[in-house]
Amino acid sequence: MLSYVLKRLSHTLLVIVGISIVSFVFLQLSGDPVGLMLPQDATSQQIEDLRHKLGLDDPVVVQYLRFVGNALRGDLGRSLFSNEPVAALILERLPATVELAFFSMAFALVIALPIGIVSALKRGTLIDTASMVLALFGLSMPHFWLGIMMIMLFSVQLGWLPTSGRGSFAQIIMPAAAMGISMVALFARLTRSTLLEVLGQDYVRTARAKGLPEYIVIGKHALKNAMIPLVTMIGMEFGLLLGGAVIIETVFAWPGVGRLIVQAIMDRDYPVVQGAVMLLSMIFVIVNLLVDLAYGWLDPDVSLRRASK
Amino acid sequence: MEAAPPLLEIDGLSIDAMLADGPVRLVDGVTLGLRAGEVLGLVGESGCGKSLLSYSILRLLAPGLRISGGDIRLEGRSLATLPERKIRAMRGNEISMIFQEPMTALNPVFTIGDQVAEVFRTHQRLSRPQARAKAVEALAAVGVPSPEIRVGQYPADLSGGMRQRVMIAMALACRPKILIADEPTTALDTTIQAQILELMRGLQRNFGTSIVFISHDLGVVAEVADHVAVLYCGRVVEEAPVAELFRNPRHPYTRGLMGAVPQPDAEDMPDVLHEIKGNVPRPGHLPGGCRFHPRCPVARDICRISDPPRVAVGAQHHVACWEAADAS
Amino acid sequence: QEAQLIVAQSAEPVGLDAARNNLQHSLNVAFNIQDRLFDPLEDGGVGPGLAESWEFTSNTTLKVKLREGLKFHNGEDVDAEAVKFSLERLLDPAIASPHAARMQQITGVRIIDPLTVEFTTSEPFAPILHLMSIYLPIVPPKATAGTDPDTFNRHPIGAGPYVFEKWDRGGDIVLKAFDGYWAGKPAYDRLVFRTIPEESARVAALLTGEVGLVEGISRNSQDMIEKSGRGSLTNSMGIMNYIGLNTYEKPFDDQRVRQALNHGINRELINKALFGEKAILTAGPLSPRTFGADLTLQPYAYDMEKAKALLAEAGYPEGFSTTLSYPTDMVQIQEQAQVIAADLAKIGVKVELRPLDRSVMVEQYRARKQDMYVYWWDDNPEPDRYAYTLFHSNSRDYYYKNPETDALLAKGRSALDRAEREKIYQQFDRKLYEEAPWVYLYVIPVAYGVAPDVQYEGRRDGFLFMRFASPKNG
Amino acid sequence: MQAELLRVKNLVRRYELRSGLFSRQQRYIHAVDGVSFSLNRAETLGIVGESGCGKTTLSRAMLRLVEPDEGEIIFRGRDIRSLTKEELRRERRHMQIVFQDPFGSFNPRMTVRELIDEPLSVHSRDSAAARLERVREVMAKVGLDPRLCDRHPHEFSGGQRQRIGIARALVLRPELIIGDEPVSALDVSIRAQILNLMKQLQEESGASFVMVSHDLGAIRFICHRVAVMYLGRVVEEGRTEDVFREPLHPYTRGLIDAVPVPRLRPGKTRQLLTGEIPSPVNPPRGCHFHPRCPLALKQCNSVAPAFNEVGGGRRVACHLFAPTGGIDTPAPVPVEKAGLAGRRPDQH
Amino acid sequence: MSHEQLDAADAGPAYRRRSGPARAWSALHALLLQSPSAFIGALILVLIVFACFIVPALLGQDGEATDLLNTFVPPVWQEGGSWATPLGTDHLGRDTLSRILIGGRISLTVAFCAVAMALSIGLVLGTLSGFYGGWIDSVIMRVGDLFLAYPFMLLTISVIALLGPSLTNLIIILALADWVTYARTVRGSVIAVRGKEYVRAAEAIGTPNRTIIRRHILPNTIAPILVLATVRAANYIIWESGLSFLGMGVPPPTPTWGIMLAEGRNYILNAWWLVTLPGLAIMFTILSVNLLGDGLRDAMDPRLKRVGK
Ligand SMILES: Nc1ncnc2c1ncn2[C@@H]1O[C@H](COP(=O)(O)OP(=O)(O)OP(=O)(O)O)[C@@H](O)[C@H]1O
Ligand SMILES: Nc1ncnc2c1ncn2[C@@H]1O[C@H](COP(=O)(O)OP(=O)(O)OP(=O)(O)O)[C@@H](O)[C@H]1O
Ligand SMILES: [Mg+2]
Ligand SMILES: [Mg+2]
Ligand code: NI
Repeated sequence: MLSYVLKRLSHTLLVIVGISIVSFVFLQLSGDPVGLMLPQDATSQQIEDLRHKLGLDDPVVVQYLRFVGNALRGDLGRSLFSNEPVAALILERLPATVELAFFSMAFALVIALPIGIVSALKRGTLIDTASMVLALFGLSMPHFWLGIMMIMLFSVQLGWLPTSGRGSFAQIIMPAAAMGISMVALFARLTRSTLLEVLGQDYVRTARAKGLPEYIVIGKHALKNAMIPLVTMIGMEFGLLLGGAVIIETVFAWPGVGRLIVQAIMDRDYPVVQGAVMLLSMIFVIVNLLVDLAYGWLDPDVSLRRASK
Repeated sequence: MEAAPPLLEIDGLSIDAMLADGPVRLVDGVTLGLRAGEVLGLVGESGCGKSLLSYSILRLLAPGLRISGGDIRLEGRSLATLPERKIRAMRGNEISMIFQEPMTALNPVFTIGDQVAEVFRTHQRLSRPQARAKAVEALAAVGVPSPEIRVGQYPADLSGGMRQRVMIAMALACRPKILIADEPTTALDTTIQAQILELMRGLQRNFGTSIVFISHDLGVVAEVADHVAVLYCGRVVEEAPVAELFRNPRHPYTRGLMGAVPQPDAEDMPDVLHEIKGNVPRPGHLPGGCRFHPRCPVARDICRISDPPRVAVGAQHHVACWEAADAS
Repeated sequence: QEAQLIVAQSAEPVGLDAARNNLQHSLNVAFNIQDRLFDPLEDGGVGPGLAESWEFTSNTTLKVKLREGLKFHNGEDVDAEAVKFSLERLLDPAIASPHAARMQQITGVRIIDPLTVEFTTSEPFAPILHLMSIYLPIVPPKATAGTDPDTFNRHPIGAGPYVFEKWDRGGDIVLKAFDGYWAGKPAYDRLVFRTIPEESARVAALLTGEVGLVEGISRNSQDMIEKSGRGSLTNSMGIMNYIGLNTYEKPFDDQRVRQALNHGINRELINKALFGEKAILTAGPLSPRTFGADLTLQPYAYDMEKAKALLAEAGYPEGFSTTLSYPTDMVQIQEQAQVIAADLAKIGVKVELRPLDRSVMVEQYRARKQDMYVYWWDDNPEPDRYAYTLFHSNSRDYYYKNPETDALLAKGRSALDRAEREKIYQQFDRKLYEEAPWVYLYVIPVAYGVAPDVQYEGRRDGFLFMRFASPKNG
Repeated sequence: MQAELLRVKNLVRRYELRSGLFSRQQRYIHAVDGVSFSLNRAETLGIVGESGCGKTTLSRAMLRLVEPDEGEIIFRGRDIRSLTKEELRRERRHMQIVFQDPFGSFNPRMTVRELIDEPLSVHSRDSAAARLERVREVMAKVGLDPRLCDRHPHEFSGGQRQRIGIARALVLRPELIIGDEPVSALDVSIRAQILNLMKQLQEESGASFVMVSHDLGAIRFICHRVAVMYLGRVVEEGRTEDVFREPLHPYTRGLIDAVPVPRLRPGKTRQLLTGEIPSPVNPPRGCHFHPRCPLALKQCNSVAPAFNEVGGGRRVACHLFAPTGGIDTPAPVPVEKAGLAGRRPDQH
Repeated sequence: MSHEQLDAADAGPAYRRRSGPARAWSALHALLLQSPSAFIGALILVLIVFACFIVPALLGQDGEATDLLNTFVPPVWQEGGSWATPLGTDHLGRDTLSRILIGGRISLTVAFCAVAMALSIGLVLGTLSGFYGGWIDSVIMRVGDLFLAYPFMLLTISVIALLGPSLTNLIIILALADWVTYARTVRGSVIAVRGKEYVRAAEAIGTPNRTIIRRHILPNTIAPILVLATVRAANYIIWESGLSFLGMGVPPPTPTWGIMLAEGRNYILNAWWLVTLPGLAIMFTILSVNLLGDGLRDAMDPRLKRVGK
């Protein structure tokens, strides 16, 4: 197990190094931030000076190594625009992002699990079809559209919920729901299909043959096994939520990392983008590492199974 | 010579699969009886309905399958009409079951101890520690070495033979009247199989458990069973006490099966094995008349037209074959 | 009961130190915290601010007298020392103020007495008052010098009507009223700036009463707000759109082609359809609301025949193909670009639209990679502020250069006499009307939405001076 | 034409295990652990043993379908292990394999003709028509109607599929055919058909067969000689009749005794082996079999017995039968005389 | 003729070999029986494709023509509607109907091309990875991890910022962001197929690797990939709309459903049709694609077959 963890860690490290290079190269290719930092009427001398000051006239490799060296010391650089430390900028917004990701995940699961379970148990019936189609509706509505519709309905028309912002619980409901709904279909369908698969397994039959009541057969024996692929999916989606909530953040004025990064990309604010990409992908990889470790709890056979893979 | 009424009676049982293009009969009018303390062997080739028969006793048929006729009675009570709650209380308590695949029949994510203890907790309403203690006892009883350690292990940590012992321990936990063993040794190695067979025989000897023992291997059945029923395409074609059957097989299929298996310890080997020609037909594509007739070396015209009746040809020896019917 | 006003903006400020920020959203907040010597007025003139009075003692010297007894939020005195410090700080390369370039003409500042300062310029410099009324925030010397500039940018101090309280990044910026403000304590005790990037959400927040004032609402939302009865619109700020042409290259090096394009766009119809006839058509480079615009000029008439004739005359009877770049960060521009392209197609000019990300747009603009491009400037009352920047070859010669224009612009700067100055700019306006280095479009209205319980008149420069806001009916 | 077709010398195949929690050293499964035997032309060799003893690995290693780690495989006078990939590919036409699983060993998308034709199309330059002719011929030979050649394998029953497998193996007229449990997935009633067919084909074609199985009956029916494997090693080898009539190695004995005996043949004494088959990762030291052996001697848990010839072409790896034994090594005596039969495990 | 051959011959019409269109038709027929919802999905999809690709050509419209004199004309069934523009017009007077049809063409093209591209990359890399294993596998999979960990939205935005928005760029980005999904699936099924007995059999025969991949591996991995492709295609339509929302989709004036939604959102209250109708179009398309995908999955998953085989 330990060696497995070590191996996973080394992969993780490799990926992070890769990410740092890719994001660095990308931003190198994508243009010069200096023009944007200075007013429209700046002279070319001013531009040159600023480039020099920011170290943008050094060779690319030097710039990259400088970045890595600093990053290792926990210094992700400073924003070219606000001149604030990148790490602080991101960490300031991370709680909001994590909070939103967490609540949307919770929202999606609370709706998806019952749907998935019921439709697996009632496979082929009207309930099955209806709930799956319902879940699909969630999938077929673009986030921003859903978000705006929700605002129009729940805030403007009904006046139940505040339109945007972060602070109270009421404010997280709509963004979490808008984001969660698109995952409902994903989770519900996965739950359904894995549960169907699990229900066909011999050990479920064994459990029934032992005379266990149905709620234990499903709730204990079947669900724990069905959780395994679900947990992987949750890990992946959670990772995506961290970086991909830009649209929801925009619609609901949620002060998360996504918007910060998009703004930074538009501004060619190299250090912020780089730092944020590093940080987000690190979180992604770590979440997935945790998911893998969660297998240890869900599936005692995991190290064996991995070894034989 | 029918003494006490059988403990378990299967009476004209039929099972259908509900397919898109109509029902297909998989088990067709099977009648069998299991007496207290007896081992009833069921033999038949793959797909002849052995497992379905055993599942139907506990009403564990997969969705899409249903009992379309006949009845199953335990001590005179009909199981087929029992409410779900009652039948559930019976499972693992009065009737239990072991399955063919020890590798997959145990839930991989729970410990052995948990899975065995569950039976006690469900049927005897024991507390967690009590159930666990009983689980250790139950494992010890089926010859699992160092059961205190095993209870904390997961199925993956155990060998096939060990797992099958765990299954047996689980099945016997509540001292059931009837144990249904659906090919319990098929997946095991020959030397391990011999150990498990020995264990089953011990159970019957020591606890008087009645056993339905299912196998596709006539040799294995012959070793443990008192009474043997031979199935072909969802029907019982011959049924007799084990010694009688081997001495005097009356159905051509039974005779074919016996000749088709080369005996490793036989005195000498034939040059050519006795073969049953053709293939087992698929359900839904059964030939008319006697189901065996296309493969039967002694088939006659009547075999193609009409189903043979079940006739008694000796003490507790029944056959469904026109040849035997004519003879008697 | 505390009165609170929440203002929703479409983008979050980068920083809150007016000396170091250039973007409207940042300045909107900063101006409420840091006050300047003068208040910019709608006609391009200035009114008193921290300064009580001022006078040009010569062509190149300006003497300014401060109000007495004013304090900064942290208790420091607002005095000549502070003014001198503030200017020097602004010009200090270390803080890299984006406004420094605009103040280059100010060569000296001298303290005459604790409440009097004198500025000297290198040459007569007419826009100085206007520029100082916007770009020279007065800051407390001790606190500012003693703080890291970046920290100061996040926790600014000034002598403005509101005191900075806190800023949750991505969330709210909270200010509270300053008792010692020279014009008295503002009506709202608390002022909150909130960022809501999505327009529909901003409008929704106004309609539900969550916010009192919203910035950045399109024409359509304006209708919606008016119809809903749950809000009203302020007076409009203007955004002056134009199509720049690369006059160095074919086919736009020919004045007739440029004029043809000016004739080829149906501005009236666009105005009607897209802006509900609320836009102001422009004839020349100066917005009709800008000081010095020649109001006698008539906008180029929509005349397809004439356009075609001009093109034929210039040697393009079949028209030509070209590209039109525009930045994507403004929805209205996108819509106009589509309609404009459709209009030009009718006179044979096939236009390929090239929507560009803001930074790419700037880059390509600077690299002179654009044929036609849509850009805008605000409808500023002071002509020098953009005309010099956009048309004088000293500051830029990306797409147009003309010694005559250069001369006019230089003259306009140094003419301190308002009437004389006006004439110069009118001349400039007419000149470029003829030359047509741009396709002149219109000034489009950008209003603010105001909740029914808020009293606020907007400003044409769009800056949010919230001390002018007050609760209605109470 | 020399008599010997195949000689396997000291073949070893290990599988690497991912190392454990704290162990630095690499651990291996010795799936095949120094196996030697030879096979004559037109001879059938049976390899029996229980699950996991390495039968499949051995049969694949012989064809280099898994790469052996050590040892020689002399096939038709050449060491297969020294061949290049391309040479090996060409050599494959002389050696074919029939797989256990009649369901999984055919690409479900191919027709029977394509399946049987595949070896031909790879190895021969014949025209399509000539190949088709050959396909039909072989189909007829294994008892399949050549008219069914455009069907897909799923349309056939298990027994018929195994016939397709045999046809595919035969179509190139190989000199060696290896069957890895070719009948164990088949129904009892079909098994006899296939066994008969294989025996008949072997006799007709003169090819050599290696038949891997755990089914003692099938081995006894088909094979001239048999090798018994236990945990990667051959423990006994000899003529089939001899081995079955008089098993020498205690494991062979236990294996034969484990065959279920109908109750109507009482009185026969059997020696049930106790314990489980040990894990091949950590096989017992010395003789792998000693923890289960009712007759284990002192040295069995430390010294691996040599694989000795005991006369009559018979070889056994057991200290009981070491030719020039140490102090407590009994001479090779027939089993009955050694008093082995009827001993109960608890007496040991 | 022996009896067993009779059996096979009598096995029934379903087993008889067919060729060409008859086979395709019977496959469709089987699909209808196996999974009616998949059939419905396929039917709707065919209708949508027909409407989007054929109808506008017949009408000779491009959806770009503006008519400032007739803006915000409501659909024909509402007061003020006109038959000239049956579904009304937008803020620039463009015909909603033809925009929806043309937009559908673009959206479907984007989805299809992105799928085709991602699938090709994924198929090639996944096959290499799964078949050869070893360092090839490691390299490909690590690069894949990198793509997975790199936040998708950021990747998209960086690339768009770099290359500028265009139809081609959009397709490239979607493919770039998503090839890993395919590669992993392909790899998984290649490994599964590679472990199959029949691949061993081919090796034993001496079949060259290329032939093995072509003849044995690819045909048997393609089915799960097609299912995946259908589901992903639906996602791309949504993603496209999200990007359009951020102003990074296909550049105007070309209509796509995403752009129509994004533009129409500001007119929700005074011209409901501008956002509702393209929204419905998206919903139906995604619903039908998902129904088809789900149905295919069920139809191809032997575990879920109703007939225990
Ligand atoms: N859920 C099901 N739906 C349809 N047919 C089924 C189902 N389960 C089993 N069958 C069919 O019923 C027949 C009998 O199955 P059963 O499992 O009882 O056979 P068996 O005798 O136990 O065979 P084996 O020796 O392979 O276990 C088989 O032909 C099988 O295909
Ligand atoms: N690819 C592999 N990787 C690791 N270990 C393997 C592999 N293949 C086989 N083994 C191990 O090698 C040993 C021998 O396996 P092999 O399949 O040769 O046995 P076998 O005698 O054919 O067994 P069976 O009767 O179950 O088919 C077993 O312990 C098995 O677990
Ligand atoms: Mg069965
Ligand atoms: Mg094997
Ligand atoms: Ni026949």
